[in-house]
Amino acid sequence: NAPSDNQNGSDKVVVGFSVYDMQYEFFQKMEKGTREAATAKGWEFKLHDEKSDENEMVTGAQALIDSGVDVLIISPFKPSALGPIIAKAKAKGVPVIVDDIGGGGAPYDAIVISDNAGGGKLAAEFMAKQIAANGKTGKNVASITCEPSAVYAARRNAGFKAEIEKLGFKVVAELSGNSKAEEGYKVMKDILAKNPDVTGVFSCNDPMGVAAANAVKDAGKDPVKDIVTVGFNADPEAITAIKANGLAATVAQDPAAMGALTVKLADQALAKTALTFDNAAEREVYNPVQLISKENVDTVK
Amino acid sequence: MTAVLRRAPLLLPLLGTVVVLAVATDSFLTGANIENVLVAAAIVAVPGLAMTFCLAMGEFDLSIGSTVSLAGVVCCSAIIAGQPAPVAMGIALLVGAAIGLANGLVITKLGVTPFIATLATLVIVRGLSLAYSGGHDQIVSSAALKYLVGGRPLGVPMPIVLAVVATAAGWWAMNRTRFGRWVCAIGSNREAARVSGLPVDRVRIAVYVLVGVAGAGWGLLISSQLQKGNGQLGMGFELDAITVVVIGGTALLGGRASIVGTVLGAVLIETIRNGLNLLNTPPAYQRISVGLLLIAALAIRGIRRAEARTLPVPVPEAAR
Amino acid sequence: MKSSTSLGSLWDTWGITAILVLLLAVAPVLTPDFFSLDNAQSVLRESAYLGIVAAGMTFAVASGAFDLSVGGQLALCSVVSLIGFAAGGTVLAIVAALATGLACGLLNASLITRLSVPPFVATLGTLFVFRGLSYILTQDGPKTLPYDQIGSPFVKIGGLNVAGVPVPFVIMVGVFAAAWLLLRRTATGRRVLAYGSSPEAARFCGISANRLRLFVFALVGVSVGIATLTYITRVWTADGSAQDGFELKVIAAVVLGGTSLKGGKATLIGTFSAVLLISVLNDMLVSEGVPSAYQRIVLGGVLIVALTIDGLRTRFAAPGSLRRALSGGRTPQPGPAR
Amino acid sequence: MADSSTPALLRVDGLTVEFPGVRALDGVHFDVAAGEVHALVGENGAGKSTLLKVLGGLHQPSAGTIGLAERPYRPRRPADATHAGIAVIYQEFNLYPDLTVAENVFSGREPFHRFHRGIRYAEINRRAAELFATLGVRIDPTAPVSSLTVSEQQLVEIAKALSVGGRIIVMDEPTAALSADEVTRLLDVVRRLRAEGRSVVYVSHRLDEVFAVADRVTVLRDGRHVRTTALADTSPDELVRLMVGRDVSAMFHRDDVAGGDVVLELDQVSAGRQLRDVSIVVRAGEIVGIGGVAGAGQPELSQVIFGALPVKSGRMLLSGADYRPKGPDDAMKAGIGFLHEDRKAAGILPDLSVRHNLTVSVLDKVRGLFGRLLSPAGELGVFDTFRKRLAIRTTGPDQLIGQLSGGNQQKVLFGRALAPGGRLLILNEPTRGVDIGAKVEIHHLINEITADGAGVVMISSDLPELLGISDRVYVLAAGRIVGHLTGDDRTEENVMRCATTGQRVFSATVSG
Ligand SMILES: Nc1ncnc2c1ncn2[C@@H]1O[C@H](COP(=O)(O)OP(=O)(O)OP(=O)(O)O)[C@@H](O)[C@H]1O
Ligand SMILES: Nc1ncnc2c1ncn2[C@@H]1O[C@H](COP(=O)(O)OP(=O)(O)OP(=O)(O)O)[C@@H](O)[C@H]1O
Ligand SMILES: [Mg+2]
Ligand SMILES: [Mg+2]
Repeated sequence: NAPSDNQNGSDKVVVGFSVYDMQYEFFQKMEKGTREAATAKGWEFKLHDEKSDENEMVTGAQALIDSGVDVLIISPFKPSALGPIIAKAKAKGVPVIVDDIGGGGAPYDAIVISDNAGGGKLAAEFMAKQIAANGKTGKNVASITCEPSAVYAARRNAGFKAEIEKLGFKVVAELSGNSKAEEGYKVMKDILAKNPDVTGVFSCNDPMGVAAANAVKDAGKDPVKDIVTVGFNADPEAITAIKANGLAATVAQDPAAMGALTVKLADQALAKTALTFDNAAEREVYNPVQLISKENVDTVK
Repeated sequence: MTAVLRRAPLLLPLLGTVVVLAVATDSFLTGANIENVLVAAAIVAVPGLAMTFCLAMGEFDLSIGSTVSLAGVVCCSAIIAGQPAPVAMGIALLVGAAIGLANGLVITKLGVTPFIATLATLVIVRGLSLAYSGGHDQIVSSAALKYLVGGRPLGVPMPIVLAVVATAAGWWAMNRTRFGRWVCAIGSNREAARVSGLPVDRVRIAVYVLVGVAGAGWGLLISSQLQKGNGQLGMGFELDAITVVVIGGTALLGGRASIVGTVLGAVLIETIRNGLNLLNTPPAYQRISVGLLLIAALAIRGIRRAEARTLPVPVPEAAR
Repeated sequence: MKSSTSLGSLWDTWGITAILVLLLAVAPVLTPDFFSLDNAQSVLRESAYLGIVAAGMTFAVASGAFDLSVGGQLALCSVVSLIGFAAGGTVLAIVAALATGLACGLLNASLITRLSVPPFVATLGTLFVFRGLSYILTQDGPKTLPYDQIGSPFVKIGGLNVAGVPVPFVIMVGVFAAAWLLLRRTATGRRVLAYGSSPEAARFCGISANRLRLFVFALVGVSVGIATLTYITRVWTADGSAQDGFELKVIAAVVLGGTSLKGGKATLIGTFSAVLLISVLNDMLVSEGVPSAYQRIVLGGVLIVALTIDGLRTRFAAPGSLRRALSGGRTPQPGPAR
Repeated sequence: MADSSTPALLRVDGLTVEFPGVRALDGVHFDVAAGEVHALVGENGAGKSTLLKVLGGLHQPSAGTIGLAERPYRPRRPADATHAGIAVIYQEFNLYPDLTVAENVFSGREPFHRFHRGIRYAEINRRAAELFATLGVRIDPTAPVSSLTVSEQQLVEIAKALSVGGRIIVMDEPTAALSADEVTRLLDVVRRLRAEGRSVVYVSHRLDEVFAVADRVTVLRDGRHVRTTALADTSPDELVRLMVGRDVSAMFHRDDVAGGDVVLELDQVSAGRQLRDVSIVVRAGEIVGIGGVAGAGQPELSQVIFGALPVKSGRMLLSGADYRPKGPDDAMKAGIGFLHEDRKAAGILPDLSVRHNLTVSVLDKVRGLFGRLLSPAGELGVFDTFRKRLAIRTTGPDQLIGQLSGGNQQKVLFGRALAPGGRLLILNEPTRGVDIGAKVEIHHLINEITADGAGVVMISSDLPELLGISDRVYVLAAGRIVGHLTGDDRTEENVMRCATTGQRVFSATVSG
């Protein structure tokens, strides 16, 4: 159902994908899922790496549009910088599908988003259960945030906090590890120095989560049995750690599936069929999140 | 006391910070926390000491953060490939030395400004690290590697042992050996060093190798903590290393160096960082506080120095 | 010019430009659509903010210092400018950006002159402070140019072309022209070079270090203010993390252009070409689809090659030095010891 | 003593050195016998320093040969010269300001402990102290070089060369920054070196020194060899003629001027480390000399007037009005010109051209377009004036100042101080390192500006010069004015008496 009057004049549909940063495994998987779905449709696939830079994001995405793509999929480093990209796309009649991170309030056609706050909530529920199972009665927990500019990732910590407090716990420390493993480790050490009695810690991403679990281990405690440590993303290192009892749990998004989903939406947008949204006001399509712990870790590939 | 303060002007801001934190928090002065601060300080002090030589020479090495990453990746992937951990660590240190050697050769033999040469190496080595690891974490579980940060010979945490040894060696090398004097001589007046027949190029290369090895050592310490290596580790570390040196009082344009200052600079920075965390400071305010404290620490020194200014001020070679 | 305008000093000013021209000559071969209108415009547009700040930074480096806080300044100027836009439209946005830049520069200058904090530490400190302030101002999320304002003149600054030339690039060219006049044809510019060459000697020439540094750091601040206008109207958004690592990029462009980090020698033509060189190279790598890990390796390698040519030139400038260089010895630079 | 039958220890033949735009040496020949002191003289820019730099391995000649003890000698780097037993004291200092005196003296040759590799500090400090003792000066071997005066720095350079203990010691204007006493002792050292059988190559613009110590002299002009002769066979006048190519007379000529209104008055001024309660007066049209042994506070005095050193107590008046400069910029605005005694560290702007070095003091006088922009033509005008007047030897206005010979750099700096043409000129060592012809021209210029009504404060370690052109002389000792000499009281004896004994001598004719 590819339209024949596409931008570059040839018959083949060209899809441009602007990715957040190929340094990260999460986005490598997302890219793979997107590319495979696109090639399966017989489309031509063009990639741009934003390299965690808003200038690079705007320039590169606009260049993709200039080069004549028929549809743009973008996983934006700075969602709030989507404006100029979408303005250009609109001028050229190119639909834009946003993949994850956020939409920044711009008039994109659709956004596939994993439920960050919902993931935080899952983490809180798991943590409370596990703390009880550990036989601990302490009600103090900690939360490690990403860098302050990652506003969408911050929803994970917010969702976690809301739920865990509902369950009767207190977040005694909420500190930023700037999304970096090294800093996550240090921050966890500081948390342990101040609040040796915490019974759980939630981290906004897995590099910091696994690092925090290492800090817990280095303090002579167990990141599953003593201080329930939960990450986010289901990065391979988190899966490995969970298998080895080095991390209690993580929250999985499925970046490859999200990529495939964006291609499906792109196809529909090109065909001008109406899209179905989970949240029509924000044109959001949810991709479910899933909690991964020792119990179900073997089901993860 | 005043003599001590003159020689180590950072003691005053450091003591001030400690007193404030001791009053403002109830956990700062606990044994666990002090150890925590000192271990963190020890870990930046080690590369800071090497960087002190580089700055004393009037040059920078910006590539150290990428070396941290590549050393970790190399060490961990060697362990994964079945090498014994000590061998893997040795390989990583060699890689660090090779990066330093490359920097030194490009700078001395090709005449590229150190700033650009090491900036280029920063970019290249980061690229190598990402390419070599394929963007994946190199996860290990190695007791021998863990010993680097977790070991406690005589009950003292290993990083502190390493830092103490490095400080003593660094102090001796800087202040008592020909090498250290030549480094300062080059930083003080490069042209004079050449005219006096000092082996300027060899000394410069040696310093870059030293920084490369120290950067790799830093990478091993980080990988020891995290039990992994990957292409993202160590980003921005170059500024951390240079900052502790500059705060410690080593002149940015070379000639003078303070080994003890570097160590105190590391302790001050880590104390501030730890204190802000203990006070649960939100990240935005953390940044502002770190910035202001940096300025304050140096402002106290700067004003003192301006007061001390008397003739004869003009020194040969516009030593700045 | 006179006989003393040797090949060497020509290279000092034009060397990096020559490399740029060379790169432009091979660009269409490697990247067929390089000179397409869209692509050329995009290259010129995206480099403007870097170039404008680099023009200001050239003065700082020429005076023997540098300003590490420009990234923080850019973030803060952008955030304040967007707040200004929300409150009062285009005019207020422009005024806010320029005023914030000036204020940042003056703050740096007074830390350096009044508190005698070395520029490196002062501007490293304010880098944290400016970013921190930007974060505080954006605690509810990044500031954004609202999509429905797409027709506003402010938003147009970043997107518009005059006669096919993007407005940001026009501004950049204007800034460089003004900067060149300032550096080469005014007393103030001469003082900057004199001070960078030897602060002690400059003092005895009646150059006041305090006034000079005030001027230089204020100038950097203003250049960031101007750059903000071209930056923010292109990316439409800002918070405390905007342009992380910007300071190194700017300083790299200045040094690559041929301005000496030790001060005293500066070339704005070099800075200008270096900025374009970096963005052309970047564009070529990106459009060739080189994976980013390898992009880094290539970019770093080119930096070294560009500077190697320069390094070798100075090595071989002195009489008899070619022989010596080949035999591994060091070459005296003509002129006095520095 | 060398005689023609002893084979030359060092023999230079057909030596040519080229720089872009200049041939600094053109087929020069030159030889030195063992145990000979061989002087090398010539105008500024004649090529003396270039020759010595070739010997030291700093410059490579484009043609010519050098033989050392009958074997070819081709130094490619400084270490080659040291190994060959040639120690060079260069005209421009090569010191590390941040290192100690002893570390500087033994740099690169530090004795160190075999086992722990530590430098033997006790030994180098002791040996440095011994070297200074033979030079008859007291310099703390553990002091940082940045704390030394220019003359002390020169002595460190000399000690450095002596510590090498080579068979040939090459000295490029070693006395330019020394006081009369220090010169005398250095000449003794040179004689002792000769007595030990070592050779000395001695460059100086002071012919009295040359006649005092040298056995033979070689004259260079425009990079060419003019004559080599035993000093016994020549006279100062002949040497000058050979160097300059014409007769130079009327040295230290001073027109009689009657002092006008008071331009500058210092009233009980204290400043810096040692300047205490200094009161002096300078009138329009007058040259006021400041004498004293090195380190008596002359730089402090000149700098406090120029606003480079804050006044601690007392006050200054300029043309009768209160004068409180916050810095040299205020002083310059008030019409004061200044020449620093340290050419290299506080004089030249090394990255700037000759033209820009000259005009930096008159930037607001070389305006063209709109009265804001600098006028290149105006700058060239200033350059041309001074190049002609002072015979500055340069390839052009755009040559970097560092590429000029030492004496020519000094001329540029003198021009810079003179150019603004204000009411007061402070000159520290104005003729340091300049040749005889230029020295006379500089004296003429000083005469002229006083004739135009400006006052001049002149500091010179060259006592005959100081007395020869000053109308009045104040003598400083340990930061205090201990003498004021006018008229016939201006004698070397009087100056030395109050400078060294602190005995106060004030000429009767003085008032104010
Ligand atoms: N003596 C000086 N030393 C250092 N900087 C100066 C000096 N005079 C002026 N400047 C710098 O030049 C800038 C321009 O100032 P202004 O035009 O008011 O001074 P000016 O003396 O008239 O300068 P110009 O000589 O360029 O006309 C000032 O902001 C100041 O930083
Ligand atoms: N590095 C250089 N580059 C260009 N020209 C140079 C350089 N060094 C010296 N010259 C030129 O070579 C000539 C000889 O200079 P040299 O320093 O040997 O003179 P000199 O006899 O020592 O004079 P002075 O008595 O002033 O010290 C001068 O014209 C000078 O300008
Ligand atoms: Mg392109
Ligand atoms: Mg000379």
